[in-house]
Amino acid sequence: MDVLNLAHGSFYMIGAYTAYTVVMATQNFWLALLVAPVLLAVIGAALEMVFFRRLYRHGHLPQVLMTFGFTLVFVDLIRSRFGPTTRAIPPPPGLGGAVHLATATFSSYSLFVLGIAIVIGALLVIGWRLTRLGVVLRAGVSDKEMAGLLGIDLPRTFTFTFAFGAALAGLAGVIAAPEFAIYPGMDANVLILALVVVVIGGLGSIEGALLGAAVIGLGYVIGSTLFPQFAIGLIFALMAAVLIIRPSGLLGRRS
Amino acid sequence: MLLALALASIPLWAPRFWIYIATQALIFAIFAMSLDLLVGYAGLPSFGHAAFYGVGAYACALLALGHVDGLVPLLLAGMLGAGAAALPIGALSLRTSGIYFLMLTLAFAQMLWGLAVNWTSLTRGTDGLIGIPRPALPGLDTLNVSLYDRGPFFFLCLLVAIAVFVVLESLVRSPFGKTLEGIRENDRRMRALGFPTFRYRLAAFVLAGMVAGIAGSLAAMSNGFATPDLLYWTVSGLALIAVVVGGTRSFIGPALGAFLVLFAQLGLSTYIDRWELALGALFIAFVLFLPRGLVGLVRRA
Amino acid sequence: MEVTVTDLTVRFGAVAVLDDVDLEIASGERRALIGPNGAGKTTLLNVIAGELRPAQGSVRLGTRDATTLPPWKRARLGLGRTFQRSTLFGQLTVAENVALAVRARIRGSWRFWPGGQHPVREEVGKRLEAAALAHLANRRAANIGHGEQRMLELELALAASPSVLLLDEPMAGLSGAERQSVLNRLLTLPRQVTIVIVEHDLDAVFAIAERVSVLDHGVKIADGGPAAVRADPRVQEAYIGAF
Amino acid sequence: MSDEIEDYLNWKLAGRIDRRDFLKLGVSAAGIALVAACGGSNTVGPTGPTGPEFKLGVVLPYSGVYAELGNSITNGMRMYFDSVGNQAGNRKITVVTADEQVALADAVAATKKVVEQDGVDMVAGYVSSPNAAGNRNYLDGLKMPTLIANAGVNSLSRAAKSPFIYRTSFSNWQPSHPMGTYVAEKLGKKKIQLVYAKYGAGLEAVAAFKETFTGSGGTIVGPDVATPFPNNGDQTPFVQAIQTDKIDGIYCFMSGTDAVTFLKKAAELGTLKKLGLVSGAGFFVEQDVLAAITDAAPDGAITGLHWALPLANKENQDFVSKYSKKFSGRQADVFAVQGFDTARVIVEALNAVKGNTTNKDAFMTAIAGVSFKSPRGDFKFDATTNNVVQTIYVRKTVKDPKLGWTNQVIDQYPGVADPGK
Repeated sequence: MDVLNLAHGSFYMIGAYTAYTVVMATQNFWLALLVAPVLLAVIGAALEMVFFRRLYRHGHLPQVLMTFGFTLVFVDLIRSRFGPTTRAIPPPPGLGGAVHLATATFSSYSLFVLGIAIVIGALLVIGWRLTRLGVVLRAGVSDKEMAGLLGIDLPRTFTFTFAFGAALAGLAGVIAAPEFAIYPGMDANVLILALVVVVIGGLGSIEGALLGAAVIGLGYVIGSTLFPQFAIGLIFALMAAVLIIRPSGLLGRRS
Repeated sequence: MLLALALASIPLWAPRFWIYIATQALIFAIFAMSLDLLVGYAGLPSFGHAAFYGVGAYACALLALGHVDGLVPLLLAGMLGAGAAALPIGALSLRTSGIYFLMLTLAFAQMLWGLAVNWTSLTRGTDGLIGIPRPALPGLDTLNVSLYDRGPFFFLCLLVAIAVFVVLESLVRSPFGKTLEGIRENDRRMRALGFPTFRYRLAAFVLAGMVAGIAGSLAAMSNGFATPDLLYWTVSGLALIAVVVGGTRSFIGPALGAFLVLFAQLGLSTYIDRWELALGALFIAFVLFLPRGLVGLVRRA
Repeated sequence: MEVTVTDLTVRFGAVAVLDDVDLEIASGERRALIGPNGAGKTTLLNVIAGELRPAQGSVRLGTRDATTLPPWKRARLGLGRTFQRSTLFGQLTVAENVALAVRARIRGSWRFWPGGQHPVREEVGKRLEAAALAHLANRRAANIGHGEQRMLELELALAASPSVLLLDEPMAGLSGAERQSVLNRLLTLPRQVTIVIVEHDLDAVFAIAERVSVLDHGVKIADGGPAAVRADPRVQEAYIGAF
Repeated sequence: MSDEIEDYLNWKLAGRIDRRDFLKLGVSAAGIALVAACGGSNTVGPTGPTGPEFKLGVVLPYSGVYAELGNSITNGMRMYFDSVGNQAGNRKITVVTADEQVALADAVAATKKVVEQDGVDMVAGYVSSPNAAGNRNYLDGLKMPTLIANAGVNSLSRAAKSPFIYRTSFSNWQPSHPMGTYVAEKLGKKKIQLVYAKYGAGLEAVAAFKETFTGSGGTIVGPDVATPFPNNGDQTPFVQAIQTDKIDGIYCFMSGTDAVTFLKKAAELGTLKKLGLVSGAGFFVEQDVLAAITDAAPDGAITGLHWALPLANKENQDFVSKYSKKFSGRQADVFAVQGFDTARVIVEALNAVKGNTTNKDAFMTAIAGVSFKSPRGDFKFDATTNNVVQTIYVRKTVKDPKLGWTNQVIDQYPGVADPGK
């Protein structure tokens, strides 16, 4: 929806910490999988209505300033509430070990993550393309004025879209919690990767984001085995290459 | 002019620590002004401008550690080094526009940051290059004025800042500047009128990079080190914020924005415990109440 | 400067927007391009101006084969154009808009320090007088009336004193008086300026054009003097079909 | 300290970890308590310190990825200062803190703030090596007595040594150097692959290990697994780069979040279980990491460090129990010990010069002369390197029924001093 949100990483972090709290309290990972997205949707909706709504007509730069502010606020709130210690939660029961397929061994939790990613990806693509809601959202994103003329309640659509995005980020946080460490600064590194993925895929296209994620994921893994030092640099080189060949991303519409 | 006089008086009354902060703010102001040449005048929102700030710092650091002692050669090294980096990056990035350009410049800056961290033989990785001597001032040695004292170094930064301000102000009033604004307003029309818009934008990108390189070399001299942190995306972010807070399409705006952002960041973080909360809230408040920045305030009044 | 277009084909996806079009416009000739909406008129202009690469065919400007030249190089060869939808420098004043076009011609734009703008200001003053826009000199282009914007649009193309002028519906949305002043402006142009005008207002077309080409669904269906074309049954049928 | 203030302090800490106000409050509370003791309850309490106030500038990270270490060190210092009533050499000790953060530019600003704005008499601090090395010239130039409480960069005890900068924590060389001989000779493991985070501390640690390991007949096998620093991606490719079939074991250097993600992924893939030996510098199984990964900890890992939670000596048992009582159940770690010792060095030196710090050289000699029984064992400085001389313990990671996952001491190398060159 053409909003440059640097605080999206914070939603991911809040999702991870929600997972930590829920798992510590109830030992039930699946419950966290539900609680986090709902919590993030509420936070997302509130932020959109109170803060972001005024910014749509000012272009990207004020959005950078505001969302940068939010990242600072969120990281401080998390650190003062949970303390700076690095925390971790074990993968849900049954997914802790490793699976041996032929010669390669895969950690079963990684396979689980792969599975969930595919399922959610598919749901999103279907939802985005086929359902009425998806069409409405796409209209709202592609041409605000036209959508307004067609009687789409724009403010509500944007609030929903933003909240939905925040919920997804929260979900990603929960899924990532057992895989990575949970600590107050964890939002920074995922944010850059997420922005890279979205841009490589092409803005405004869900399939693009999925494709971008696959390209970056493979690029990172291959990169770190070939020359581990420069893996991070490799991802950006990949992004640069894609943007030079197709200036609006792999599946992006010509802006 | 009033502002310049006020700034010039700082070393006389301000306590040592705040002269240091003011010097850092001046260097950051030069960096922010160069960014607004891109963002405000050429309509190119770059999120990777810190790359040239960092390259300038490293170029100056490498030269200084290689026993080059002159002030001018060191500044030139920073400027030309950054310019040399800006040319290829600009040539590639300018093939895109809008948010893609923003992301592409971010990508190149992070690549250079990765290089600075990993090319240990040249940059000594995360430890960075430390112990960089400040150059001797030609001719002034007899008056035992050395750049090692805080006052003279502050004046050097002030002079460079004023020089950059004057050059940039005249640049945007020159035919080149007007053409740049035309390209920002309507690139298609300018091409139809016969302007090779890509070359103008690239020239603007390289010029802004060179000025950022000057700021970088001053930073290397001031702190005596060049570390990969200078190239990290948060530095580009802060510079962009200084421009937005100050107000685009002016140079006094970003300079004020730079002072505000730096005083807030350095001041808050050393004084209050939960400085990130305060800084974040300040930024949010700024966007809500001053969407067009400080200068916007003046213009509207 | 002559403009020759030979077996030009442009496709958007599978649709052939222009199909094997040939056009010879002599130097200094005043050619009109008419046809129903969607006939490909603006597309043809964009190809000549270099904003669109044809699938096949070539464009010659004077003696140069300009098929692959970018728009700004063609402009440098003396090609000026206006756009169907006014593309002006919204935030800049009317005077600044014209100054940019003038400076495009006298090529002082790589000068990095201010000053030396006196000749430009002088010419801008004269041009604004000629276009009856002098009273709006310091108003932002975005804040002037539609008719005035169309006039400014024309003036920007003229300010580069082109030898070939492509006009994309200059009369669209103008009042009677405004149409007349545009017409006067065009008629006072020096003889050697070749004009290619795309316009629906047939009175204006027949007032300016010495020859008329008619496009329908990407195909050139007629070519000739205004009277001959007016009488051509296929033209009427194409137009009637369109209404 | 009177009870209600003690409870109030604990309540405040438990409720909100608010280091700086707490620190100031803690010290001033002590002051008030003393005054109250004298005035209020008319018993003749000890008269307060009469000498001028001794200001200590503490530059540690309270935000960013090292905030955890900054906290532990601060707590350790605070605990020792409180135990002596926040005074020494007849001078009241006031602590002023500044946030070192992560980037060197911020560490320099924080240092300048405490030195110039607060006019401190002494500086203690620096978790990350670049920040310590980056401020070295500035502090040395001002002849400012400084204690490094963590940053292990070797140069500060060697080429970049300064007569005014002493180190109470460790040099990166110390914990790893004895491990080379131990692994090659005592454990007889001859083929080791190096696994480390590629930044200053990592490179120096594995270099020290390699020196003694190859010296005792061991061979380093295969390409090193060097993870990029700061590492924010998935660790799988690095875990899988460990050639479990061609080696006897690995020697690892990592700390904090890197160690947590690496060990969790290794546990999932079961890589470490296939290895004959998992060894390394103690940081990658230190209490902060073990607390996060719990059962994913590499059982039986052999590591070298200058401290271990279950160390039997009285000072350590006393320190560990008091620490968790004072900081609401928080488990002590090596960084808290380093803070504790730093504070003690300051107090002992101040007492030695009876609070007279105007003569810098005399004060520095007093610091150099400090030696005492620390929770980590004998503590003294090596005058040639200004670095601490301490015992390096060889420890085995076990799941202790009472303490949970920790490192049992199985051997030790007393009196390990940095070579200085």
